[in-house]
Parts: sequence; C-alpha cells; structure tokens
Amino acid sequence: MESLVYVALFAPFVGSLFASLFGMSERQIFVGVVASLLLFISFLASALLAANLYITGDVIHITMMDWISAGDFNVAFGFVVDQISVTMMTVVTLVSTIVHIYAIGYMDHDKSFNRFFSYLSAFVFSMMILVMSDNFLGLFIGWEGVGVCSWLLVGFWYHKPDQDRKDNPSISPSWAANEAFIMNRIADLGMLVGIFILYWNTGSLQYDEVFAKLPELSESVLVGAAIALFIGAMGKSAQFPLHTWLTDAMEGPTPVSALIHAATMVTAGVFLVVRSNPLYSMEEVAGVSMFIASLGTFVAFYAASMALVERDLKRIIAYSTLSQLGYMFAAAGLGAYWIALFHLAAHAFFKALLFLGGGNVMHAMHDELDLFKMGDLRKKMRGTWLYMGFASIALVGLPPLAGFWSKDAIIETAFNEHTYILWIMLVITAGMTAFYSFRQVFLSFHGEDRHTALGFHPHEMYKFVLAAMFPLAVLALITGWFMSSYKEFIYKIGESVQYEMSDHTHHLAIYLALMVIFIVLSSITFAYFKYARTGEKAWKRDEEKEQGFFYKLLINQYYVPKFYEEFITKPYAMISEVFWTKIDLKIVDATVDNIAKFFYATGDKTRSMQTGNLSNYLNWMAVGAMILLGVAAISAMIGLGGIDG
Amino acid sequence: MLEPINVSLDSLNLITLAPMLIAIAGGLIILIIDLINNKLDKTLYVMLTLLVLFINFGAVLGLNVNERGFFDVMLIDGISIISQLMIIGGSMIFIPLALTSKRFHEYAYPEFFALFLFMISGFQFMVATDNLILIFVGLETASLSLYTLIAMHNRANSYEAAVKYFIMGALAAAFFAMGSVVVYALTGSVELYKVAEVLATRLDETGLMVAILGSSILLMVAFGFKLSLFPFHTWAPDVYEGASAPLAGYMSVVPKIAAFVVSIRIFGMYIDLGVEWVRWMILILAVLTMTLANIMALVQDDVKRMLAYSSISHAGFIMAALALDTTEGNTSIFLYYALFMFTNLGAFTMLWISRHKKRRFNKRYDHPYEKFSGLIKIMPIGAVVMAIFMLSLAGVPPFSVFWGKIYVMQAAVNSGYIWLAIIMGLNSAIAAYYYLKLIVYMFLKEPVKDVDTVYYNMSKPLMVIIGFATFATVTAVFYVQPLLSYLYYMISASGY
Amino acid sequence: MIGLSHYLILSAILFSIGLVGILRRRNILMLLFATEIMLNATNIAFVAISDNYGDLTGQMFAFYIIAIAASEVAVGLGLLIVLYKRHGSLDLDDLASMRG
Amino acid sequence: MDNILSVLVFFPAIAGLLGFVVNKNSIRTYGIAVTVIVFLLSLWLWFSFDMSNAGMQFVEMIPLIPDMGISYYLGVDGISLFIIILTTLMTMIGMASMGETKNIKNMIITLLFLEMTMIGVFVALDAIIFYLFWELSLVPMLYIIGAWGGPLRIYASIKFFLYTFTGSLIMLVGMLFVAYTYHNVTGVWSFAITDWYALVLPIEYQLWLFAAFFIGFAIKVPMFPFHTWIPYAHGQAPTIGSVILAAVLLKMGTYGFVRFSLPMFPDASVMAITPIAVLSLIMVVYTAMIAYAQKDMKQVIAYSSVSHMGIIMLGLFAMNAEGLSGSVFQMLSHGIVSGALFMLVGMIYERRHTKLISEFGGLTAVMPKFAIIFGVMLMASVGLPLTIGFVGEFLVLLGFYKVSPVMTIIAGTSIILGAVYMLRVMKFVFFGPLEKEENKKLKDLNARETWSLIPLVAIVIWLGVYPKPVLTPIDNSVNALLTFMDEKAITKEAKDMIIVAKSTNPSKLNMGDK
Repeated sequence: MESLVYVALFAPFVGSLFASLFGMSERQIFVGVVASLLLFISFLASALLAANLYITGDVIHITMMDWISAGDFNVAFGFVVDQISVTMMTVVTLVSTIVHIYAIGYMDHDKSFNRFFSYLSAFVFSMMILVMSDNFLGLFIGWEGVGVCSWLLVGFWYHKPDQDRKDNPSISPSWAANEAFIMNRIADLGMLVGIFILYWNTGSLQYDEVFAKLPELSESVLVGAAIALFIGAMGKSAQFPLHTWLTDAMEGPTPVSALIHAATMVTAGVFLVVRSNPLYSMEEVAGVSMFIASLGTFVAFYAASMALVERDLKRIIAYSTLSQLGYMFAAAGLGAYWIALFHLAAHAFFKALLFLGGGNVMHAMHDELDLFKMGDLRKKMRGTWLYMGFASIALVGLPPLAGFWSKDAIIETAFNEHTYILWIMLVITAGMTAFYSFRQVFLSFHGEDRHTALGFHPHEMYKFVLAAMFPLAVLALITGWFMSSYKEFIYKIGESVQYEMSDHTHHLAIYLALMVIFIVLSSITFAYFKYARTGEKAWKRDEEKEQGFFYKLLINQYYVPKFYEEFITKPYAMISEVFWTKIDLKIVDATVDNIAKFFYATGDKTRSMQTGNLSNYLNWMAVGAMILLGVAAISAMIGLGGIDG
Repeated sequence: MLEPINVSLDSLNLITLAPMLIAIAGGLIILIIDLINNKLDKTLYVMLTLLVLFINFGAVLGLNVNERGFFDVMLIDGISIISQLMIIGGSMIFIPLALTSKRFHEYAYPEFFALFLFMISGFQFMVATDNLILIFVGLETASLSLYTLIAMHNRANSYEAAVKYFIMGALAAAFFAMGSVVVYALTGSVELYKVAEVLATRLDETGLMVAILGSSILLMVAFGFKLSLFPFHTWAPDVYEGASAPLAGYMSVVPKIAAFVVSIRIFGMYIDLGVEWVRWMILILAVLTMTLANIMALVQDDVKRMLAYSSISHAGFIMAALALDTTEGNTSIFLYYALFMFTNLGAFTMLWISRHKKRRFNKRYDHPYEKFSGLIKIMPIGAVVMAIFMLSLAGVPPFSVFWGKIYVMQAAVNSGYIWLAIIMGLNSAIAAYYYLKLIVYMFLKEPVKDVDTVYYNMSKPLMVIIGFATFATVTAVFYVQPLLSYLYYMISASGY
Repeated sequence: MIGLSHYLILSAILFSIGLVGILRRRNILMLLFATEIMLNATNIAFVAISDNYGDLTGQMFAFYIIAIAASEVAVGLGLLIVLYKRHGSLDLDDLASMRG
Repeated sequence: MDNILSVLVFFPAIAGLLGFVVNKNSIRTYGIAVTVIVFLLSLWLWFSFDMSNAGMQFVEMIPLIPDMGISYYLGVDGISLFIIILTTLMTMIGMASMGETKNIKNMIITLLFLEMTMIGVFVALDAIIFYLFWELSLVPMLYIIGAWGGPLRIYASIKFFLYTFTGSLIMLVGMLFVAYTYHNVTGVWSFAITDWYALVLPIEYQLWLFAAFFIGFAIKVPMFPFHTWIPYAHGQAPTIGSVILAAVLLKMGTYGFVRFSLPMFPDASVMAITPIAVLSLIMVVYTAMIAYAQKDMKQVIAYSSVSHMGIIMLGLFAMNAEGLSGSVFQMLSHGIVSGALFMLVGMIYERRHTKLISEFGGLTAVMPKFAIIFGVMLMASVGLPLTIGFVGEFLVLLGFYKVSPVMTIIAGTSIILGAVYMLRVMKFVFFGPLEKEENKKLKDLNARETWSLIPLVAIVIWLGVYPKPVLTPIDNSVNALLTFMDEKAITKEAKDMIIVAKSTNPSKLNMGDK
C-alpha cells in the first residue's frame, strides 16, 4: 500500500518533469497524453487507496525523509492517507485527469502547449502534497506550491498587455497572477503564525501529536491558533475581504479555472478547516467557528449578488464558486465538517463540468466571454449546451443531482443549529444562484442569435473533449446518491467530524427541501421569461437600468477592487516612493553625507589659518601659548590638575 | 688654595661621546676631501656618509645601558640608545636618495653631506643627555644645519620654507631658553634628574606651581613647535612643501624622534611629579593636532602637502601616547615611529622619483593628485607600492603602521583613556579618506597627460630603498614582536 | 640696591619686547633682531640667577646661548641675503607663496 | 592535512601573485582553475569535518606577537564551515560567469586576493587576525567597485570603504578593551576569541562593548540606519562585485555577531534584543517598501538584500536554536539567491547596457531560459517552500515568535512585501508584450552563463528539499553556543531568555579547544 501512496503522489510530479523537458520546444501532443496518463495512474492509485481504506479502515501513515530539524524543531516529509485526505486525493486526481484530457483539446493551438502541461501537473503534485501531508508544514509546502502554480497558470498568457480597469476588470493575466499570489501571501502569513503558535505550545506540527495536546492548551492559545489558521484558509479560499483575486484569476486558461479556481485549490481553505476539525470543534473556539460560519454565509450571499449582473461568462462561474465556498465554510463553521467535505467533492465535479463547458463556449467564440454577444448557441453546440445545463441544474441544487444533496444538507444544518439568520440567507442565496446560473445559460444558449451579426462563427468542441467531460456529468449526477455511505466512511475518523441533525430537523427536512426547491424553480422560471424568449419578447439590453445605483454597485463588485487600489495599492506605492526619495535619500543618507561634508567644510575653513604669512604663523604660536595657559589654568582649577601627591 | 684639577680619563667615559664624535669627524673629513679635490662626484660623498653612519650605528650598539659620561652630562639610557639607532637608521635610508637619475642642486655640494652629519650629531646630543644646556646646543646644531639643508634645494619655495622655519625656530629657541631659565630659577639646576629631585621636595609650595606652570608652558611651546603640534604646526606644511621630498620625509620622522625623547624626559618628569595639567595640556594638544591636521589634509590638492598634514596628524597621535606616561605609552612612541619611518619615507620617496624640474601639472604644486591619475596603467608596480604605503598610513592591517596604531590605542585603553582610543579610531577613519583619495586617483582614474614622465627621477638606488621600505611595511607583522620586546626592555630598563 | 628681582623683571620686559617685535614686525631682519633680544633677555636672567645661587651653570648656559645666537645670526643672515637676491625684498607679506 | 585552513586562506593569494605572470589571454582560465581548486579544498574540508563535534576543528595556532597576545589562530566550526564553502562557491561561480573583459587580468588577481581575505575572516579565531582580514577585504572590493563600476563608482567605492572602516575602528577599540580586561583578569595578553569566551564581564562592560562591536558589524550587515552605502555600492559595482558583496561580504557582519557579540556578551545581547529587533523590523519593512519604489532592477535586489538581512538579524537574536540555526542557514541561502539574482541582472545588463525596469517587458518570449532561472531565484527569494529561501526564513520567524509574536508578525510581512516587489520586477521585465525593438533581438543565456547558474539552481532546490546535511552541523554548533551563553549569562533575565534545545547533548559540546 505504501508504494501506492508514492505512486499517487509522484505520478503527477513525473508528469510535470516530463512535460518540462519539452517546455521550450514545439507543441507535442504526446506530452499532454503522457501527463494525462500519469495523472490517471495517480487517480487509480488514489482510488485503490480509497477502496482499501473503505474496506479495511486502516489509515496509512508513512514518513519519507527528514526535512527541517533545528533545535527541538523537527519536521519530516510525512504522509497520511485517512478518510479526509483520501477524499481529496480522489477528487483532485479525478478532476485533474479529466481537465488534462480536456486541455489537450483546448490548448490545441497554443504554442506553449508543453509548458502548460508541465505547470498543470506540477499543480496537481502540490495539491497532493497539500492534502496528503501529515503535518502543518507539509501542508504549507503544498499550500505555497499550489499558489505558485496558480500564479504561473493565471499568468500563462503573460504576453498580454495591461488594460484599463474599465475595459478589463482583471487588467491583464500577469496582473491578475500577481494579485492572486500577493493576496494569498497575506493569508499565508496568518497561516504561518498559526503554525508558530501550535509549535511553541505543542512542540510539534504533526496533526496527531498537535491534536492530542489540544485539550491541554489555554483558551487564548486555541483561539489564536484557530484565527490564524483560518486567516490562511480565507486567502486560499478567497473569502471576504481577500476574495478579489479569484474573479481576476479567470484571466488564466479555462482548464486552469476549472481545475484550480473551482474544483481543487480554492477548496484548500475548506480542507484546512476540516483537517483541523479537532481544533475548531473545541468549545473554547466556538466563537471562531461561529465567525467562520457567518463569514461563509455572508460570502455566499455577497458573491451571488455580484453574479446577478455580471456579463462575463467565466466571472459568473467564478462568483458562483465563491458563493459555494461560502456554503462550505458555513457548514464547516457550524460543525458539519463531513457535509462541507461532501459538498466540496460534489461541487468539484459539477463546477469543473460547468467551467469546461464555459471553456468550450470560449473556444468557440474565440475567447469572447461577453454573454450579451452570444445567444442561441445551443443550435451549434448541442453537447456543450447539455453539459452546461446539466451542471447548472446540479449547481442550483435540484434533485436528484449532486448539488441538491450536499447543499440541502448545509441549509438544513443552518436550520438545525438554530442560526436562522444564516439559514434565511442561505436559502435566499440558493434562489439567487438559480437565477444567475440560468440567466447565464439562457443568455448564451437561448434567446436571439446576437453573435452572428458580430462575425462569430462558433463550432462545437472536439469529440474526445466532449467525451472526456462525460465522467464529470455522471459524477455530477450520482455523487449525491452515495451521501449516506460516505457518511459512514468518514465517521470512522472520530467523533469530531460526526454530525447528525436533531430529530426535530429531521422531521422538517422534507418541507425545508421542498421550500428551497420551490424558490429555485421560481427563480429559474423568472430567468427563463426574462432571457430565454425569442422574437418580440426577446431580451433587450436596458442601458438605462445599467446606470442604476445597485446595478453599478454590483457590477463594480461593491467597489472593493477600487477601494483596494485607492487605499492600499496607490498609497503603498506613494509611501514607498516617499520612503525612498524623501527619507532614505534626503534624511538617512544625507545625514551620513553631511557628516562627511561637515568635516570637509571644516577642513576648508581651518586651512585658512594657513595663510602662508609668517607673521600670522608667529601670532599663532603666541595664541598657542595662551591656549596652553588657559588649559593648564582651567584643568588646575577644576581639580583635574593640582598635585595628586 | 686651589686644588689642582684632576680629571681621570676613565671617569669621563668618553665612549659615550663616540657616536657624535664619529659623525662630526665624518663631516669634517668630507669637508677636507673637498678642499683637496673639488671635482669629486656626489656618489663618493653619499657612500662616505653611509660608511660614517654605519660606524656610528656600530658605536651606538656598543654602548652599555644606563651609563653616564663626560662629567655626567651624557646620559646613555635605553631611550637614548634606541632613539639614536632610529635616527641613524632613518638617516641611512635617507642618504642614498641623493642618487637620483637627475641632477639636483644640493647634492652637488659636499657641504650638504657634512651638514647632514653635523645635524645627526646634533640630534644625538639631544637624545643622549638630560642636561638642558646640551639639549639646547644639540637642538640648535641640528636645527641650524637643517635650515641650511632645506635652503640648499635652491628653489624659491625652499628659501621661503627655510626662512619660515628659521624664524619660527628662533622664536622656539627663545622660548626654550626662557623655559630653562624658569627651571633653573626654581631649582638651581639644569640637569633634569636633579631638577626632579628638587621639585619633588618642594611640591607643596603654592608659588612653585606658578613657576612650574610658566616653565612647562614655555617648554611646551618650544617642543610643540618642534613636534609640529597644533597650533605650532603652521610651519610644517610649508616647509615640507618647500623642502625636497626626501628631506620632507626625513623631517617628519627623525627630528621628531629626537624631540620626542626630550619631551619624554621633560614632560614625563612633570607628569611623574603629579602635575596633572601637563598631562591635560598634552592630551588636548594631541587631540586638536590629530583632528585638525586630519581635516586640513582632507582638502589638500597636493600629495606632498597632504602627506605633510598627515605627518602632523601622526605626530599628534603619538603625542597622546606621551601623555599616558606609562612604559607602554613610551614604548608605543618608538614602536610607532620605527614602523612609521619605513612607510613614510617610502611614500615621500615615491614622490621623489616622480619629481620634475618643472611643474607640468599645476602651476602651484609639484605633486598634485592629477599627476598620479591612472598610475596603475603607467607603472603598475609603482602604483601598488604607493597604495601599500597609503594603506599602511591609513592603518589598514597587516601593514606596518597598523601595528603601531593598535599598540598606541591599546596603551590608551590600558591607561583608562578609552575616549582617547575612540578619538584615535575616528581620526584614522577621517584620515583614511585622503589616503584613499590618492589610491582612487592612481587606480580608478584615467591618466591625464605626459604619461611617460612620471617616473622621471627613477634610479637603481631609489628602487632599492623603495623595495626595502615596501618589504618592511608589508612584513611588519613578523618583526613587530622582536622589535617590541627590544624596545620595551630598553625603555623599562631606563625607568620610563 | 638692585636685587635679583630687578634683573628678572628687566629680563621679562626685554623678553616681552622681543616677543612683541616678533609678533608685530614685518621686516624679516627685524624679526631676527627681535629673537636676539629675547635670547639676550634669557642671558640676563641666567646670569642673575646664577649669581644668586652662586652656581656657575647659569653663566655657562648664557655663554652657550651667546654662541648659538651668533651662529643663528650667521645662518639667518646668509639665508636673508639669498632671499633678498631672489625676491628683492625682506617684507614678510611678500613671502607667502605657499599657503593652504 | 591539519593545516588545510592555512592552505585555504593563502592558496588564492599566492595564486593571485603568480597570476601576474600569466598571459592576459589565458588569465580567465587560470582564475577559474584556481577558484575551482579552492572550492574543492573547501569541499574536502567539509568531508573531513567531524559533524558530531560542535567545537572548533582544524585549529592552527602560531604566536605572532606574544607580547600583545596576537597569534595566528584559525579554526572552523559548523557555523563558519558553510560560510566558507559559500565563499569559495560564489567566488568560483562569479568568476566563471563573469562577462567583464576590460582589464581582465587585474580583475582576476583582485578577486583572488579578495577570496583570501574573505576566507580569512571566517576562519580567524584571533580577534586581530579577524580584524586584519576584515579590513583587508575592503581594499580589493574598493578596487572592484571603483575600477569597473558605473558612473558614480568612485563615490560609491569611497563611501563603502570609509563607512565600514569607521565602524570597524570603533570595533577595534572594543577589541582592545576586551583584551585589556582579559589581561586584568588573567594577567595574560590574548586576542584569541576562544580565550575571550571564558571571560565573564560585568553588565556595564558588556553593554558598552556590545555597542562598540555592534557599530562595526551593523554597518557591514548593513542595518538601518547604516545601510545607505549599499544601494550605491550595488548600484555602481560590476556584477561580480555585487555578487561577492551580497553573497559574502554582508555575511561578515552577521557572522561577527555570532562569533563575537553573542557568546562574549550574552547578557547585553539579551538586553539588546528589543532595540535590535526594532531596527531589524525597520530594515525588513522599510527597505522592502523602498525596493518597491526602485526603477532600477539592481537596486530592487540591493534593497531586498537589506530587507533579508533584517530577517537574519532577527534570527540571531531569537536566543533559541530554531532562530539562530535558521539565521545561519538564511545567510547561506541569501548568499546564493541574491548572488544569483545579481548575476542574472548582470547578464541582462551586458546585453542591453541598462538596468531600468521600464526599458524591458515581455522578455520571457525571447529569453525563456533566463526567465525560468530568474523565476526560480525569485521564488527562492520570496521564501517558497522547497527552495533554500524558505528553510531559513521559516526557522527565523519561528524562533523569533518565542521572543515576540507581534514583532514576528511585522517581520513576517517580509513574505508579503518581498513578493510585492519581486513580482513587480517579474511582471514588468518578463511579462507583458515585447514592445521595444532592442529587446526583440536579445539572445538567451549562452552556455557559459547557463552552466554557471545551474549549480546555483540545483543548490537552491537541493537545500530546500533536504537541508539536513547543512543544517545539522550548524545546529550542533548553535546548540553549543546557546548552552554556553546560558551558562555564562549572569542575569536571570538572560538565562530565562536563552533557550537551550532540550535535545542538546551536553557531552558533545565544547567551545573552543583551549
């Protein structure tokens, strides 16, 4: 079994290295194929491990080699395959494999094809380290590793120039990449602090050792660690206020968005909270957990609201990702860790499917993403239309698709915990989700044909690509059916992940579900009437409405990016400039130079005593005698002199 | 009834006089040879002088420590021996510098060499006695010869320099004489050991303090002048500039050694007696001298003038050691000068080999910095050697002056004068700038013009001297230990 | 009765005169004379003190000073003659080509 | 070979002297050959180094001036061992990658002398010998900056020299005072550092002496506010000068703290934690911000150097093995990474004769290899895990967290600010459209350049993934140091602050051999 762990972990790494060998040469299809195959191997290994774990229940824990040891600090490269990590491993490798295959088709025309696969496989490798590590520092390796790969992949089309924020809210791929990296770094600092707190209080960073010592720790330490680690999670999972990078990250190629910014990396924050569930379920940190749930709910709502008016296909999906991450945090914060993890998995499948469908549209439309320029695409792209529609149904949570089971469980949890405000907001958000998802589907695939007039001639994606997406569709359909067996599977970890609804909630569950379904269906209907009709009643762009306050507020993302630019980026640049030109050069350096200049100037002054005139010289001698007299007299008077006997 | 004068030759201990007599005799021989044949070449006289100096050196080495002679006027103690050795050693390095490839006026006269030997005997008298009369006689003999030697360089500047030096020297001599009067009036003696004895018994008298004040100030003016301490240093830059480069280098070392010996004898006596203000006077003069000379050196445009100020600053540095009045302090004076001698003479010799008959680079100066621009391209070895001298002067280890410097600073620290050590350190840092300036010109700038004429005055003997100075500068670390233990032994043997 | 103190005061006055001369005079020859006056002032003091103590050392010193003063004049005048030949003047203010 | 240290020190110098004879056309090969030999010697030193011994090894002692207590006294421990290897490595690689053609002979000879002085500083166990090499190292550097530098080179070189010189003279006074105190206590003159370790000084002395040594070292590090010489020095120096300066010369300052200040003045060191930490934090944040404002690529790296040195300083005063070992490790990492970055900037400068960020853009398209190596070094510079930059930075922050969480968080902003300024460079130089005509014709790295960088890339990753071979000896010596400090400290505060690792095995520890 141990070798399977290594296979699962290192197969993507080998793929990455293999692809990087050809990084600078021409496009080679086999590079993509080999990388995909290796990922598939990794998936198989993960699946075998999962099956083994399901059957035997033996958690595999291995230590590969020492990493850092100094003083009492000792961290090794250790990996653990338990229910949590194996869930993530399977999901990650599965989605990755499909995205890899998809990318072979999608990146067909890109001259940096090989480089792309190198990055993408490297990402998977980092992600595997992240989920498999048995200690916080190993997790941090993966954490940073996925950050770098995200940076590389978002900025993949580095050659694109910067644009004005009005023309492109993400400015440019390289800008978006940097934004993502830097924002994540801010959160990473929080994570590091969490690691420091845990190390100095427990003397270790290995999960089991740390968690075993948690009960001995004081409240402040626990709260501090919980907050610090959650700050780390906020960055990676793009929670408010560190959320702006996620939508900007849509500048990357679509497979990247599907894999990294929907299915896997952004869920790392959720994974961290789930992984640290013994910490977050401590009574002392209940406040923090509540905050996590509230923030998650808020983000779910907040992101959904922005998606309502967005015109950019990918950004809508990004907002929906953000919103769904909010759901996951809400569940995790409320203690339903396994539900969060289950939603994470289900979401990974349907969201990847949605994104890949979006990629097909984009590919067909020559990178045009404006919904207002599409319409009636279903005739030309039937397969894509089916996939995207299907994925949207999963997303909005209609039974029997995956989204229904997991999301409904979260809403139920909010009800069960008597946090009714959260519950109401989550329900409303579900309605909003339904509206914007189908607004997007209808605007692009239904209604009047707006694209032909603009000179677009869309065509369907390659067959093998569509075929590759099929497993995702299947998973989006069936995942939910295995909820109870998953529950049974993950409950073996221990008490802290177990979560059951109260009997009261259990009785009401069916009505609650029906209510949500009703809201969702009415939203879809509304969207249909507004956007999907043709002819007379076809949707027309209403420029006037776009000037409204709320519309502008939403389309400008509540002016948060603007705020960051005006109050953080620009002042930072300004202060830096002041530090450099005003303080460093004018004060610190000038002081040093002035000391030197002072001596030089004194020299110039003093040298004037050297007039060359003998008479002055002789006078100086007399002056000198006077000085000596003065010195002697003074030192005698102040007692330095006299006779010491 | 008058007793017949009966002086036994043994009690005279004439051997103590031998070194000076050798020098004087040598000078006379040179004059006589010239009378017989006045067409002889300077090389003869140079070698003759050198031989005389060798014999002289040997005679000094043969002296026993702590002897008196010639009616107890001569005092051969440790410091008189080591200072005589250093004086002769410095002179031996100096005299071959006459053998330049170009002809210079002064070396055409045999009188130059005779006067030179007389001057040495003067210095030797100064250091080998504790009698104020003999000190005065030695001092004046040496000074008068030196004035003449400067003037013999035969340029407008040399006369100006000689006259300035002469007049100020005469004034200093008057101050010395007056100081001696006060001492004599106080104690009825001009022999320092007796003076010390008398003063020690009468220290509690108030009136005495005033007189001590007078005598110490008068003598301090005289020696402040000789040692070029601020504000009596004003002659030094002009005289160094006017004199020929080797002579300027010589003046920055040998006369100062002699003057330091006398200063140790006189002011050391005062400090030993517990007259603290003398210590403070010296300290303040020393600090002022090293600092002001340093910052004046910063702004110089001429290398020779810069070296003149630097020599003043070094003298101030050493003067501070004198104020410590410990064996270590006194040892450090000699150690410093022994190490400084090679480097400084070497540096001035480097100027000497680049000396032109006419001023090519600047109307006012012989050795402006521009002259050395890009020297690394013209004569790489010369540039490296000069840079070594400059670094040594700046106190960069492992070159010779550094070892002197840390010994002085260690002596200051050991006596509790940490502030003094810090001032010394900071001064070294300031000084580094102007030494560096020359290095910058030599290594980092492009040559300006007349590139072929920089080593105009080069000759084999000069190369030997420079090579020797370089060797001594670079390998200092290996001979500091024997030198130091010898000096320390000699000085502690003579009770300082 | 002329006592020791009178001699000493005379000596001090002479010394001061010499010093003032040195400080104020502009002609180099005059400076030379002024230093001679100062040396002679010390001579007077030496001889007077010597007489007071009944000790010959002071007088010896005085003789040496006289001798040295004489040689000083010899050297000094020699220098001044050359200088005068070159410059045509013995004014101090003309003798300032080196400065700074 | 017991005298391997002397061989290491003097071999480059002798080779430098002999180099005068070598013909100008062959001198480059000669230089590379010599530095390779020195590097191999240093590797040999590593292999024959006894990893389990935390004390001084390969000790050589010849009295030079016994009356003053000065002796030729050399030795290495785990801390200095790797800095020596870093020195020989960076000299070798710097020499191999050097594109300079003007006056190449002088350059090579100067570099060889410089190598002698640098190794000398790190092996010296006698304060005066240490000082000797310390000062002597200024001279070749002065020449390198001044002769091959940019337009302001003379100003920059003099500033560099005088600033360091001034500081070290104050330090010299401190050394003399320690020797004097040692003499008072024992009656023997000695400048041997290991002798000085045994000296227990009263608090007041410790504070003053700490201050004196601090000035000498802080200027070299350079710590805020003594750092202003470094932008000029780096800005004007030729590539090789910057490489050596950043990689090795700055380490002399931090090494000095480890070798002198900490073991000799444990109480004063503990008292100085807060002031030094504040200065370090200013270094970290303030210079990182200044780096962001720079228009010249090289200046960005120069200021980033200062910022990283702030982290190193912080680690030195963490007073626990995690921070201190991390700090020493970070010295190595900073040496390699900033050295490589300076080399990279130098390579682009050779092609375009400008270092202004605004002159570039989109270089990845024409220089992919260059961009990749730059990217790797950039990531190491911002402390990405599994690169060499992470290990040290993490350990330092971890260690200092024990001292002050708040300060650690402020220092931790270095991982954010570092990313900010480095990514800005990356974006404007390598990303974006390739617009300028001159840039379109740029050639990618040639074989010489690539092969001189690849070893560095390999080390960056090797020590990022498996730092143990280096970290263990460092940690042994650091533990010995901390144990020693803890025993020597006289105040309770100091004893409380200094944390000796529980895993320290006392039987292995000995400070010095005398």
